[in-house]
Amino acid sequence: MPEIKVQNGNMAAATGAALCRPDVIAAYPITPQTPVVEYLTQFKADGEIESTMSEVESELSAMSVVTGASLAGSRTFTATASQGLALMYEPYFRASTLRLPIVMAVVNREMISPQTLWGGPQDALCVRDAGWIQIYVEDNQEILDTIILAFRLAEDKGVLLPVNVCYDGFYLSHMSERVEVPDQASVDAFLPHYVPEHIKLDPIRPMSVDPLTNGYLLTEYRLRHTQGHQRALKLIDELDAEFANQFGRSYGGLVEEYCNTDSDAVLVTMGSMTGVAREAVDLARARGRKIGLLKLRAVRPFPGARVVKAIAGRKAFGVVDRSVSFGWGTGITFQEIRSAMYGEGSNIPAVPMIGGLGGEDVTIEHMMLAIDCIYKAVESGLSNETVWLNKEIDIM
Amino acid sequence: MKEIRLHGIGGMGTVKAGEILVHETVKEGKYGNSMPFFGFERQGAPVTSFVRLDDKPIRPKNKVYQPDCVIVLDPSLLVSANVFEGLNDNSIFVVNSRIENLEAIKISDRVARIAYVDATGIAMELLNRAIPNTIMLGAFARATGWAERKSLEEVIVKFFGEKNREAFRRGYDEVKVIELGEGQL
Amino acid sequence: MNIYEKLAMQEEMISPGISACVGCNVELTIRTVMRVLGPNTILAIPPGCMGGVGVVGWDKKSGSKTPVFFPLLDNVASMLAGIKLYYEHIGQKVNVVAFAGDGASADAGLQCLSGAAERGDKILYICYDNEGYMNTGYQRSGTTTKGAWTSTTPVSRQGCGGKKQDKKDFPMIMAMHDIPYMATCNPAFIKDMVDKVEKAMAVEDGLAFLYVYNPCLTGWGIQSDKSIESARAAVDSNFAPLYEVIDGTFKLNYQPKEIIPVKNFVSYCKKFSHLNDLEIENLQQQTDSKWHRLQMLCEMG
Amino acid sequence: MKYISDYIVPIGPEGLYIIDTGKWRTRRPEMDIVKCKKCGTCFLYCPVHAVKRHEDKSYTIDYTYCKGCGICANECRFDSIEMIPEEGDSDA
Repeated sequence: MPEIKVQNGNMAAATGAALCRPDVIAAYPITPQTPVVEYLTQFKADGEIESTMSEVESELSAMSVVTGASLAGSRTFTATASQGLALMYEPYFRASTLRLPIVMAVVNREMISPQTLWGGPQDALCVRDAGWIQIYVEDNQEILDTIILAFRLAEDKGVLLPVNVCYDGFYLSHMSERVEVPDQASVDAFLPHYVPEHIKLDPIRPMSVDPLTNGYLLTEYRLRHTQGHQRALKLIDELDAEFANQFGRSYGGLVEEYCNTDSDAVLVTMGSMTGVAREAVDLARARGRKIGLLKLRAVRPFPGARVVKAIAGRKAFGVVDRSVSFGWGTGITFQEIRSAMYGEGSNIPAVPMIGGLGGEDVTIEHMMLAIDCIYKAVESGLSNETVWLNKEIDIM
Repeated sequence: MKEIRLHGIGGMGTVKAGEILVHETVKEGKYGNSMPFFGFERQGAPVTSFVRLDDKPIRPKNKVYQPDCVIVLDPSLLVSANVFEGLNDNSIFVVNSRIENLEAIKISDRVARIAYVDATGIAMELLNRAIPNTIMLGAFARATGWAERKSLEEVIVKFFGEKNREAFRRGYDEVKVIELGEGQL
Repeated sequence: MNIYEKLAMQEEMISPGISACVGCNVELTIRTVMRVLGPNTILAIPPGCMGGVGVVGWDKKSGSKTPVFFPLLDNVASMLAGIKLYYEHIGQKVNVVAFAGDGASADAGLQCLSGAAERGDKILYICYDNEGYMNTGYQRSGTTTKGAWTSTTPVSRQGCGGKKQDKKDFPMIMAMHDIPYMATCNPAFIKDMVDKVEKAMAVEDGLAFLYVYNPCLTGWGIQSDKSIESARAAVDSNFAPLYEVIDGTFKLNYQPKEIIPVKNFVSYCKKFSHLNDLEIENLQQQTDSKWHRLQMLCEMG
Repeated sequence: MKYISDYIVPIGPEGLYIIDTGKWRTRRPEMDIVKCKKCGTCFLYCPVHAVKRHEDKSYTIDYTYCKGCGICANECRFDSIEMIPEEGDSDA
């Protein structure tokens, strides 16, 4: 029987990971991820999990230990944030190019400078091209559920890729809310035992891992890697349906649309700010604006087709990003979404918006302003310069 | 949906008090969320916590800006923090204070009901430590009626042990509730 | 069984043809230790000479009969720790071994190695110290001897230069981690090396560390046929003494019958050819004082 | 471009990668079996393990991968190994 609990996001992540029975866990504490490490070590101390834990001396080692353990054939879990992810970059890239199905929670936190502790997915978005699957979630239930789903996705023979489950630091990590914790038997039924066939360091079947490789062959591995992402693109949607069937909760797969069937413009969000965006959409609709909401869940693989389907035919769209694409001057996912829309062949007015950097709150006022900006574009038929929401509200 | 803001000082269990309210409401089959204002958690530093309670799932995952209730866990905050900021009309103000402290400050005209109790005094007497959070939850339950008394008491005992049952009850019993419509403080 | 019979019996684990420099004593070292370690071994070869010469293989082929892989320069011990944790988790015995240069061990990889040593990860870590980044063309490292020419500590036309700083005493740093077994080896002392590999393999309560002092022919400017002779001179001059530390107890494994001057060792290496008498005397004094310290540690038992 | 790998990851399970290092040799060690005292020093120190030990405790040099470094000749205490220049292309 599932159990109703009150958990903060970090506890939901630790609980989700524990239910997946990882063989080896290695993690290094960093705000706001620290409690994940504490909870897991406590589970181990209390005999609630059988995993072997390694209390490593850095994130570089955290990712390296799980990479080694995964190469030996184990299911592994780790978690980090921000500077920790940056320190991991070397083995992070390698984990995906070795096709190791590691699952790592990223408790999104801004990158320094300036010195900051607070939320923002700049950390994970900056490494979106390092070959991992990245899924961004909205609430604590979704954290727990997505971690279970992530192992299944990662270990699929057609995917074999590491997965990041990304959630906002503090807004989710330190927020407590109702979470339904599935029972172990149903998780076991959903997630079979991991048996690696593609790579394994084992004296019984000696192989070399990462011999010096020529560019021709490397190109081939890269192609195979992108095929893994293509497979994931289908599987994320399929698994969402399967998960819903078994656990009764669905998140829409790659993206989720809200009030979007009859919309004439679309607001795009990601992560915990989506909840406030839902409120704003309801409010705007009550005031006569037929705005729809698109919540981006998967950033890698990028759900181009579903984004196009959700936006095509509308009069404008706007994206609220909690990140900055330096040099573009917009948010990061804005560029991805606009790029996907180019394939559609239409020139729908697009509004890049940035809000909530460094853990600043994205409030209902910010979201209403975002909707106003999108409707300005609907009226003018023109795309906008980037709107910095927190700054605009201050001026107002 | 009810929105609540708690003002406290590091070490008083302010964040935990917010979480307890969520535990109680979830136990009753309802919904709630709570989050601390994110800073360095340090003994003695001001702490703010935000709570939402509702019968249906709660979508906003952010701070509370227009609270229906403010809980102040330490009288010093009446002066040092803007405890009335953004208050909704007809709000409930639950404060750890003796009447003298309250008389010294200007109460926002958006407050419809004041509930005050000398939680620090009770805490020192019962627990020998100035941790007023469970007493203030008792006061809150009485003043608002938003949490079921028995249920909240059980959650408190589960988290903090038997000693706090008495603390909660004293808070509930000894809180003075004044309807501001009825008379002046 | 004597050392000759033993080694002759053991299977060669490394590809018979790897592109190590002619006369390379690191090639000798890896072949020897891998014979002792045998097929039940997972071998990590980080970027460095042994990776460069093909021990990890090329394209779809391997340079070793055992499982072998390239860790990163800076995460050797951590990747091995992960592998070992899983094999312990499933209760399977396997030698999990690093064969890493000084760059991957004493410089870029020191943090990971120190962490694994402190946590007691049950791996066997072998560091071959050839005093620099030899695979990338002889740049200085933390273990380069003071005064030595490298491509990044050049010598001026006037004959001045070389590395300005002292050599990092890496085996001592590892010994001070209080690991169950730490030993220094030298390719001129094969029997001693084989004994130490066997002892390290038997360690079950933490990290075992072997330090091998490997003069680099190409990088240091040593004639190929003097590969072993120069390595022996490093030991006989007390410049790179052979000792082991078992659970905190120091033990000297070899006492030169006649201690030769450091100058004799230095004279094998072109990288020291610009040093004047005073600089060589300084090396001698440093060698003497370190030798004295080591003797004291050994006398403490 | 036609892709042919059976693998999705960079692994090398297809046997040993072997370089024909015997071709590098410019000098070859020659052992004088009369002078040889079967001490095994050459066997211990040959970096490519080209010296083979036989059942009768004798040693011979296998030239297949011998790089001709000269360590064996230098280390031999009985002067029983001599380095002889290879003539033309070494194809031993």
